[in-house]
Amino acid sequence: MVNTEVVLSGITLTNPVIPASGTFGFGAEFAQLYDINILGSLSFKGTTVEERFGNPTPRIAECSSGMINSVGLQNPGLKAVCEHELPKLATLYKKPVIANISGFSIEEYVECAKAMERQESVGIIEVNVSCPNVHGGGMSFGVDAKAAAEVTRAVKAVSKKPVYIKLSPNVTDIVSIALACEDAGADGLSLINTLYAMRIDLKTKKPVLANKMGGLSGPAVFPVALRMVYQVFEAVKIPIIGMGGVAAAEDVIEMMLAGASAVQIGAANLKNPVACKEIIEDLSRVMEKYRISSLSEIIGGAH
Amino acid sequence: MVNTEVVLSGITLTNPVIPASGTFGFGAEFAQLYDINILGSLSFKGTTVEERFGNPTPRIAECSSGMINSVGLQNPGLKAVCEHELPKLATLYKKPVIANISGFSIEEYVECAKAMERQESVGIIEVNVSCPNVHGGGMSFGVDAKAAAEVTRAVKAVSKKPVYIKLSPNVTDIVSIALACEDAGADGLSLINTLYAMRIDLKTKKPVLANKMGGLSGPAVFPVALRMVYQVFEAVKIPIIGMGGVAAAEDVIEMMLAGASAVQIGAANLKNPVACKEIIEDLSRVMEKYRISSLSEIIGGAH
Amino acid sequence: MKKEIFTIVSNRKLTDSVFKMTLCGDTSAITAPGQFVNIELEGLYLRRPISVCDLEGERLTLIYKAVGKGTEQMSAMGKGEALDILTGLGNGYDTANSGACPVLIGGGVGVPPLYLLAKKLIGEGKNPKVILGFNTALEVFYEDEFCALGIETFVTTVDGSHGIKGFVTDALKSCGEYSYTFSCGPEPMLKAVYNESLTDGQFSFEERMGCGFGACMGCSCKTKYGYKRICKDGPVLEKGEIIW
Amino acid sequence: MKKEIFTIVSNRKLTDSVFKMTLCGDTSAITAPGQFVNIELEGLYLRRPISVCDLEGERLTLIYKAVGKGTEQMSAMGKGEALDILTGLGNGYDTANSGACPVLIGGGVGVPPLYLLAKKLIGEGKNPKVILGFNTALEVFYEDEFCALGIETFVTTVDGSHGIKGFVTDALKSCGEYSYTFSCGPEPMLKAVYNESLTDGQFSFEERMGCGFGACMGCSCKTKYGYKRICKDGPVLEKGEIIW
Ligand SMILES: Cc1cc2nc3c(=O)[nH]c(=O)nc-3n(C[C@H](O)[C@H](O)[C@H](O)COP(=O)(O)OP(=O)(O)OC[C@H]3O[C@@H](n4cnc5c(N)ncnc54)[C@H](O)[C@@H]3O)c2cc1C
Ligand SMILES: Cc1cc2nc3c(=O)[nH]c(=O)nc-3n(C[C@H](O)[C@H](O)[C@H](O)COP(=O)(O)OP(=O)(O)OC[C@H]3O[C@@H](n4cnc5c(N)ncnc54)[C@H](O)[C@@H]3O)c2cc1C
Ligand SMILES: Cc1cc2nc3c(=O)[nH]c(=O)nc-3n(C[C@H](O)[C@H](O)[C@H](O)COP(=O)(O)O)c2cc1C
Ligand SMILES: Cc1cc2nc3c(=O)[nH]c(=O)nc-3n(C[C@H](O)[C@H](O)[C@H](O)COP(=O)(O)O)c2cc1C
Ligand code: FES
Ligand code: FES
Repeated sequence: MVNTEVVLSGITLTNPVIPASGTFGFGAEFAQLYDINILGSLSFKGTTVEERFGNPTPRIAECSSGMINSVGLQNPGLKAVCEHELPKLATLYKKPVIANISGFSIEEYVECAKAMERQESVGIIEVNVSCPNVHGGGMSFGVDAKAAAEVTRAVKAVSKKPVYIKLSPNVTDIVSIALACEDAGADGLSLINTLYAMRIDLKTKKPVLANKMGGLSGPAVFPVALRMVYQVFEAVKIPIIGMGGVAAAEDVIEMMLAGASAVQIGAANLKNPVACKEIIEDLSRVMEKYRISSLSEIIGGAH
Repeated sequence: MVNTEVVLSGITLTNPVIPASGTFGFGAEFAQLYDINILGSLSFKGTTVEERFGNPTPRIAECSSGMINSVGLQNPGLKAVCEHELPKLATLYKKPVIANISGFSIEEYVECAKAMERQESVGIIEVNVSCPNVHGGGMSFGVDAKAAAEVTRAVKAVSKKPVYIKLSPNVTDIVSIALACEDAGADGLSLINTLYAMRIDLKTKKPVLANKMGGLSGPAVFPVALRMVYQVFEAVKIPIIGMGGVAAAEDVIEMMLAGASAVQIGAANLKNPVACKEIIEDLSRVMEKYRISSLSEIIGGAH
Repeated sequence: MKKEIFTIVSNRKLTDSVFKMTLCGDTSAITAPGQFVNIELEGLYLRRPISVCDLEGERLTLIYKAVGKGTEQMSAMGKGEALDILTGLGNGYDTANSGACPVLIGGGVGVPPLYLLAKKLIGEGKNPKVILGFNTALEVFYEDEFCALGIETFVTTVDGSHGIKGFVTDALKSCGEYSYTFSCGPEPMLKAVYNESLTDGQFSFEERMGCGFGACMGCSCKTKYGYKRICKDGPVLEKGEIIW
Repeated sequence: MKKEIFTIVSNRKLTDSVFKMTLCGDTSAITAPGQFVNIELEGLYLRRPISVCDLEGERLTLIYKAVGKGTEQMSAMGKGEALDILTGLGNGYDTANSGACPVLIGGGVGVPPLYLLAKKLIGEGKNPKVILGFNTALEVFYEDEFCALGIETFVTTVDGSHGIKGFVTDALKSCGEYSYTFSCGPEPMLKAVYNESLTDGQFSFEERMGCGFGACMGCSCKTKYGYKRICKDGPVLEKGEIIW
């Protein structure tokens, strides 16, 4: 018998497999196909203070081994999430969830964090710092160590729950940003968000996405994500949730060897709605194949 | 009849297809399979002042839709390239070639540029700024606008031939680096070099590459490369050679619509040694399909 | 929604670029005409959404136009090959308010879902008629199949090479009375039907999809009653909620 | 080098994880034993290098061990399927200086290229013998085939379950006189043969490859006479140039 348990900031997960924010909605669609209580945890759709439609459509483009999305954080807003979505989710999923929050100013992050702090079902607050900073010239919070640290400090000030900062990969030096977040009090880090990318439609000769550019995810980004997890693991002491292109149990193990304490699955859920289930079911076979008896023991094992 | 001609800094290419540096050696292996004179041009293996073995092996890792290399600029050194490789290449290929040069200090870049300046067969000098700057703390020249501009200025000072700076994609803001190079006198830009990435071997539980990390290329990086070409095209006035994951005639056209005046083909040559030939032969069919009569007219057409 | 493996029973050309594929598998999740399936194809990252054209027991019929990598790959497949398909996606058409003589309006590859819809309406004792719009005679398909259902079938071609010359809306004006419209086709056609039809109706939309089952918000659109996902809350929208 | 499409004639198990595939196609670029081919496989970015085991006209035989994605995919392929293959890669063994009675030493899936080499040496009127090393009896393959060539064949297993108990170097000590060694196998085996053999010889190496035909410098190694590419200047190196 292999042991798939891992611990994130004191919260024990039966396995490290967590659907990534924005690719699992609030779980309902997947609960139709399998009992989602098998999941280690679940990171729900990125929530902002106000309801958002997001970017104009088309907002999906296909790539080799991946896809680009420019959804732009469509969500029903903080109030509706807390009043409607989380109670519904609580009927489907009984374990602590990960609250993915976003904002365009420090105040918005703080407001979301405060509300999530009050939600019993929320185990971890995951702060997506990939949004443009409207008070800081439109550059994403996540590409600037100072801005990322500022968000971290502000959210930590209002949260007793563990706060994980979700980092953008579109940076020269991910380690410096990770360190800035750790110094500012982050309890953990999630990485990576999507890689900034685009496609052009040969028929129309214009960008496929109405928004022109969007975020690439899927197996294409896995080697970049793995590298960043590996680099950040060497620099920080706080736990890392690794993600980016994970699509099989083997990938989960590779991510953990690089330094991830748990792993999120994003685009794979869209391509195959039972991806997380299949990965979880396959984990013990793959662990045995590679003679791993306990997953938590391999974290960072490649260093 | 479609027109596939494009012009780079006054040099007319019969078509925009150019094998990328490091994936075509000095042409000999490919000349066994087809007449390489069909190529628009040819960027030869990155040359440094001293002979280099490069990094320890293994230095290749496979990924979904791509590969990582950590070759580390193996080359016979400037003298041998000029005395042996280029004369041999001149017997196989009659058009102007692109001299890809690298260095670990400004002086090394300058020495390479001076030597290439004297080579009759060299049409363009392509300056790879992805090497670590040994006098500047080991950070790559290419991730710092100031360092990239400094290299550009120094190389321009000794070159009458057009100088193209080859940019690294591992940066927060490719546009600022492109602009710094343009301001410093670059005649053109080549982008992208490889994305920093890694893989771990589940059997050994250690990095696949002896060097741990390396550069990802192949179709996986195409949407990132396309985005960068698109962004840089909006900012600069000098021509762009686009590359990163191009593997088919359709991709050449997509790159040109994004803003590339010509296109380099890298990893595709390794997977399929007749890739460039097939792409060139397919170009006119694809142009007709998408009603393009002249390639040079579509450059930046998606903007 | 179900995720099932289907086996190709047949796959043949209807026109130069339109193909009809019959598959065998578990169709139990398909509950309404106008729903669609989402097909996984070798080497392509995203699934391809195709409307259910017909359904009989385990037999599923799809009609698709080869327009790109995915549909071209489908067109090259043969009997016995297997496909991984998500079935029972989308809301489909609701026939409750159709009245006695609804008109079904399809343009190009918007025609297929109307076939199962017509069968359902006939089964409900209604008297539907159908307008099929194409560019030219060579592109026409499924005219005979609709006729064989015993319903009045109008075909329009833009160049007049077959049937009525003009657009589906030209036929709509001359097809006699109708109680309701059900339409599917390119957006300009839907908009024309929306503007020129005299009754209430339902319209089926297309959008680029990430998942096809409501998880990614890739396919959202704004309606008068809030944001809807084309893949889950659609693809069929009521006339009264559409914002163009 | 040539890039050719080959058709699988047969593909069958030799041991639990070792398979023998026979293909038909243009083999004209293959000029020496010890050369290899590089095989494109569906969905995998890099080709897979496999040594030429045997060659007769258009017939090419490969023996491979299923150790990962690519070789597992190969093991599931059947008669009639096509493969895109680069042939005639690498230098191969040079038999010019082998003397009258060379010994061929193979370990595991290092055994296959020795088969064509043995045939060539026999054809040259030489009297080769062969040592095949495996871990255990269940892993042994091609013993009969080498015997059928009429040459002295020693098999070693680490656990002694078949043939001589021990390593190939144990057999080398007891196999009688030899004029030269040709070896292929895992690096520790090559090193042991290098250290314990009494004659000159040639050694075939493996390395992770980008291209397999000399273009990328992915597979370089240092030798006493400069840098060499395993794929092009190798995979066979002379004893005198090897640096461990
Ligand atoms: C609900 C729904 C039902 C459909 N029913 C049918 C049908 O019954 N018959 C039929 O022929 N076609 C139908 N389509 C359109 C069909 O999905 C596209 O033609 C197909 O996805 C094109 O794929 P491709 O790989 O051939 O083209 P490519 O252009 O190579 O595809 C590239 C990407 O764009 C997407 N895409 C391209 N065109 C469309 C489109 N029109 N709608 C949505 N996504 C698109 C593809 O899915 C893919 O992700 C339907 C679309 C939707 C949304
Ligand atoms: C010149 C040469 C000749 C060979 N001849 C044979 C032979 O006759 N029979 C045989 O069974 N094997 C042979 N091999 C080894 C064979 O190439 C590998 O077992 C095979 O590439 C593994 O691929 P995979 O997808 O199954 O494994 P994976 O581990 O999934 O492969 C991942 C990547 O690593 C590479 N790789 C893995 N193992 C090796 C290896 N040992 N050498 C080089 N690259 C590797 C793969 O090519 C691929 O790029 C030879 C290798 C070389 C270099
Ligand atoms: C359609 C889509 C929507 C996403 N929405 C969010 C989001 O709301 N918040 C967030 O932090 N990340 C979001 N992401 C990023 C994913 O959570 C994940 O970081 C990324 O996709 C990389 O993982 P993958 O390659 O497994 O998809 C989204 C990704 C996709 C594909
Ligand atoms: C094996 C290998 C070696 C390379 N060597 C060089 C080099 O010497 N100089 C350089 O500027 N780029 C080098 N590159 C980068 C390519 O020229 C190209 O920028 C990159 O691979 C992206 O293109 P692709 O996706 O088509 O491969 C190398 C790439 C590969 C795969
Ligand atoms: S395509 Fe994912 S929600 Fe509609
Ligand atoms: S593998 Fe490319 S040079 Fe050897």
